[in-house]
Amino acid sequence: MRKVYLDHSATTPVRPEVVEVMNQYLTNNFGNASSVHSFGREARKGLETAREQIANLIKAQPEEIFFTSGGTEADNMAIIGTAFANQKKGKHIITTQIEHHAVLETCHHLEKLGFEVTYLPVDKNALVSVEKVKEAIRDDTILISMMHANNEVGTIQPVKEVGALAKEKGIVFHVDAVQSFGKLPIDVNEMNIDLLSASSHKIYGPKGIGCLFLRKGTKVEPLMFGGAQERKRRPGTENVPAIVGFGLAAELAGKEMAQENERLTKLRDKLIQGILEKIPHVQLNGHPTQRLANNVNVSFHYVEGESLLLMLDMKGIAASSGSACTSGSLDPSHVLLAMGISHEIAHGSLRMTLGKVNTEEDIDYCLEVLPDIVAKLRSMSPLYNSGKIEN
Amino acid sequence: MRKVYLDHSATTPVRPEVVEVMNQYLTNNFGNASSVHSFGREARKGLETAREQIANLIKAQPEEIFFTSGGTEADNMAIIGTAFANQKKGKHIITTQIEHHAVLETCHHLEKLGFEVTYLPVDKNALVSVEKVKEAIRDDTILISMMHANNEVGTIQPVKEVGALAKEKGIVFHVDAVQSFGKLPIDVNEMNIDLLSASSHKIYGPKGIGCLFLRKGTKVEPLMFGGAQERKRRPGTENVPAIVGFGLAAELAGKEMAQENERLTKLRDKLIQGILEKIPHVQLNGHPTQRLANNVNVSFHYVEGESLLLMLDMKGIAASSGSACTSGSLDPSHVLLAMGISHEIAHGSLRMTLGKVNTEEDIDYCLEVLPDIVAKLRSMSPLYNSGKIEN
Amino acid sequence: MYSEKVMDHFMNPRNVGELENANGIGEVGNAKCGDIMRIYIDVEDSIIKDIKFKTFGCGAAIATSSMVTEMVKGKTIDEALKVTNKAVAEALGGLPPVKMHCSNLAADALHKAIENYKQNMQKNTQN
Amino acid sequence: MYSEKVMDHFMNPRNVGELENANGIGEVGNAKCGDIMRIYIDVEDSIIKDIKFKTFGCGAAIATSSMVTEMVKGKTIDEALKVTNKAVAEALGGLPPVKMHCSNLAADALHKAIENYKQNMQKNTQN
Ligand SMILES: Cc1ncc(COP(=O)(O)O)c(C=O)c1O
Ligand SMILES: Cc1ncc(COP(=O)(O)O)c(C=O)c1O
Repeated sequence: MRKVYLDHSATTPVRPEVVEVMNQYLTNNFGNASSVHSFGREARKGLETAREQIANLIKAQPEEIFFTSGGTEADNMAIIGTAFANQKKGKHIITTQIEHHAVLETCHHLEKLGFEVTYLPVDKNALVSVEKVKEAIRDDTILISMMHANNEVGTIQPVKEVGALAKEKGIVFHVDAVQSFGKLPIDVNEMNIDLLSASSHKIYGPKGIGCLFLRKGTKVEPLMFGGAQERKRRPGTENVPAIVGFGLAAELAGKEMAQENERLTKLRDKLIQGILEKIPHVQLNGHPTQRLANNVNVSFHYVEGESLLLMLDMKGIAASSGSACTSGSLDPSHVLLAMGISHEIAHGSLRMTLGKVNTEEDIDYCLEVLPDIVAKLRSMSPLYNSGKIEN
Repeated sequence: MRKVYLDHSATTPVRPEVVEVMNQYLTNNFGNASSVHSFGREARKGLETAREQIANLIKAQPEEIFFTSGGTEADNMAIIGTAFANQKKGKHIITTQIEHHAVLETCHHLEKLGFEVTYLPVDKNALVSVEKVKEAIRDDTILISMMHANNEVGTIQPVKEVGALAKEKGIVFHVDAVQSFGKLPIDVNEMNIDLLSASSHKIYGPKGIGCLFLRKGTKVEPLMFGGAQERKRRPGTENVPAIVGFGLAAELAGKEMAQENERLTKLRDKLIQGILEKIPHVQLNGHPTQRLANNVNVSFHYVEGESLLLMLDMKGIAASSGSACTSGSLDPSHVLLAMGISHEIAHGSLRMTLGKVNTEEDIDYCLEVLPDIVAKLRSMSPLYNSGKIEN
Repeated sequence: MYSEKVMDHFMNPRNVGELENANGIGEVGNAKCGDIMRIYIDVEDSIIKDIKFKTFGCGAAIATSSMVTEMVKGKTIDEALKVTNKAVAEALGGLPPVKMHCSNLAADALHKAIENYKQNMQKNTQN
Repeated sequence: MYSEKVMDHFMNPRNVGELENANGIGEVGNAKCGDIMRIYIDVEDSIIKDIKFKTFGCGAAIATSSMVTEMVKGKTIDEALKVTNKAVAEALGGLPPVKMHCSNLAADALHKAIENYKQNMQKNTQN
């Protein structure tokens, strides 16, 4: 059976070049990067090269890159670290309603500890308004945390404008760039970003590694305690094979970005157009143009997302959904709800995120399979004829 | 040139079986373990198998194993998590002076937050006394954190006796088993361990992955916030390739433990005997018998550890030292100092930790090279003739 | 995630559809929560002669709906009332823990349909 | 970690040893900190005719000791006094940052030796 992986925003396969270099560091250059001997020095060299590769991609200095175990840890370190480092200045944080749980849950945690958090609303396309950010700023605001591109609907936020605002007001600006790093051009200086989270496994690098860009002079308390690694900011034996893989993945992503985005945009638009043409009662979620080149998010009315995923899976297509049923909770995606989409329609959402291996044939196959599946599920749905949730 | 790696307590190469299975999960079974589709389910299967493999090694239940980014994170999660979950019951923690920095620095951090920590002394062999633990227990003691085997001198602690004591007093018992996991038999029930930290890269598994055993019913606050992974205790996309590698490494370590320990003990004792016979003014650090099968730690009087390491390195031998100069600090190893060893002699310490690939020939080579190196450094040393630090 | 039996009932659901001449209809859940199950029964001499369902929901919701219809077709309504959500899940070889509470409601829908049938009968008798 | 030049001076240190007829000896550091450098000089007509060192310490400590002896051998003591720790590190092609403060003391030892030489001269003159 044809296998079509359309879940690249969840995770990606590791590209062959990266596997190769990782294997070298798993076996030959396996030393502890903090060791004095040749095994350690080899590892250290790989580590520092990776730091440069990653810094280059976002126009930062290598010393401003700190490796973490992934995007989640980077988000936690940025937000908790800034909160504790600045709590004497103020206890107010601004973020948005459509952040990843790694940001939202961290903010909820801080609320329990006495911090105050403003969760900004978004418009129907999931866009945050710069004006609303401005209005939310108070004298005791110490941090603005905002994602660059949304992981569910792909909407790209006005990060540069918010960065300018944050700089003007002297507020630390954190950007969760997990979905945009290696996919959109980022210049931390031009965008006035103080802290930026990235994760390797979204760009064909290994899982379990990410980084926090930490602008020189930005004060952040550490999240963990131990050895003096990462200039005392992040303890633990350095995960050199993964770091080296992340570095190469970042460099290659940067090189291929423009061309790959062009290619993916075409595929994406073909898939969106095809779905809108072939299937009735369907809507596109997220911004029509200001979106990641690889993101398609649609809602099929009258059907539920998980059953859609399962049927697609039986046809070899891997995708994801903002349906509550995929997570075992009762509420569907907080992102779709924040966009003003009803529970009913949010349940029927399908996210297809394209990647390197996808071809036009994949899209054709998907467009061939999807209408039947939607029709089958609708024929089982008690909602379909009743028109209850038509909008 | 012959290469002899004698720094297995710092880190190990990943064994071929593990590299192989990791590669499979980096490329083919690369899915996000939380995804509904077949790629996700394959990843989930690998993840849960690894959980079982690890649980088996320490006689725990799979649901009691939580994956972390390494030993450091596991230690932090155990200690900070227990402290915050129990602070209403009390704020006193007992640990020892010879713990790894991942424990010590975490305790120092808690002291800043109002917790009280007793750092128990050790005897000249680095042994903690059960009697002293008993005396240190107070009504408000909430946690005893103690390592199983010391990473520098290899001394094995009376964990079972302390476990019985902790259980009797109703105090949470955390064991940093990073150096003993897969090397010494562990039974978390028999030893009354509530929390146990382990790290994969010490047992021929990949770096960047570890776990915390968390006995059912033990209350621990999370260290990070985000997705619902690891039953809401540890967020972030699961590092499946590393976890699968860790699982296999743990299983194989368990299978080979008895035989490998026997083999290593012979090599270890040959190396120790050889050094004591061939080189004057040298002492063994750590317990003569109650020590890890792979640990040799000696001090050569009148010479400094880092230069020893560098000269060994030029001969292809990789080792480590408790000298301050290897870390860039001014004080040598806190472990050696806690054992009552003078600064001068601590500076001249050399740790050689054996592993799978080491052979008798490696030991012979080492015994051939070491005396000349020590002699050369002593000939440069202003201390050697003066006899200043003779003891 | 799902057992083979669940997947079979999900991919090849038994008794999907509506019953024109149903004398009992039961519905549980709502679209907001992501699950609606509607069960139609045609009862004759206290025996469920025919049964159909329509379900909006996840794999577990569809599979349990399908399974419950198979379990009670041809049975008396008293027997059908003894079928619990738990029994349906067991007949499917188990369900993932997260699904046990939110999507395992097919027996409830069946029971509602039987209740509805009984009410209809009462009304008929009263008229 | 260390540059090639540092490693060269570490593995093949120049001027190791003691000077029987030294007329200046300087020592810095102590064994507790892990670094002791002792420098012996033989000064004639204000010129460092011979110089030797003995060092207990890390790679940087040994390499800087060796380097400083090479830098000042044959130079006048005034020239030698102008040699700084920083200059020694630079002559070695740099040192790792953590080593700059704790193990880069060879010029200090040299200066102490020169001071000692001057004191000895004074004493000699006084007697
Ligand atoms: C926007 C965003 N932030 C944070 C994360 C967390 O990253 P990781 O899974 O590497 O911890 C993700 C992905 O899961 C994400 O999409
Ligand atoms: C005893 C002990 N605890 C904790 C650690 C930290 O483990 P990791 O490097 O995996 O974070 C180590 C090793 O570095 C160790 O030896």
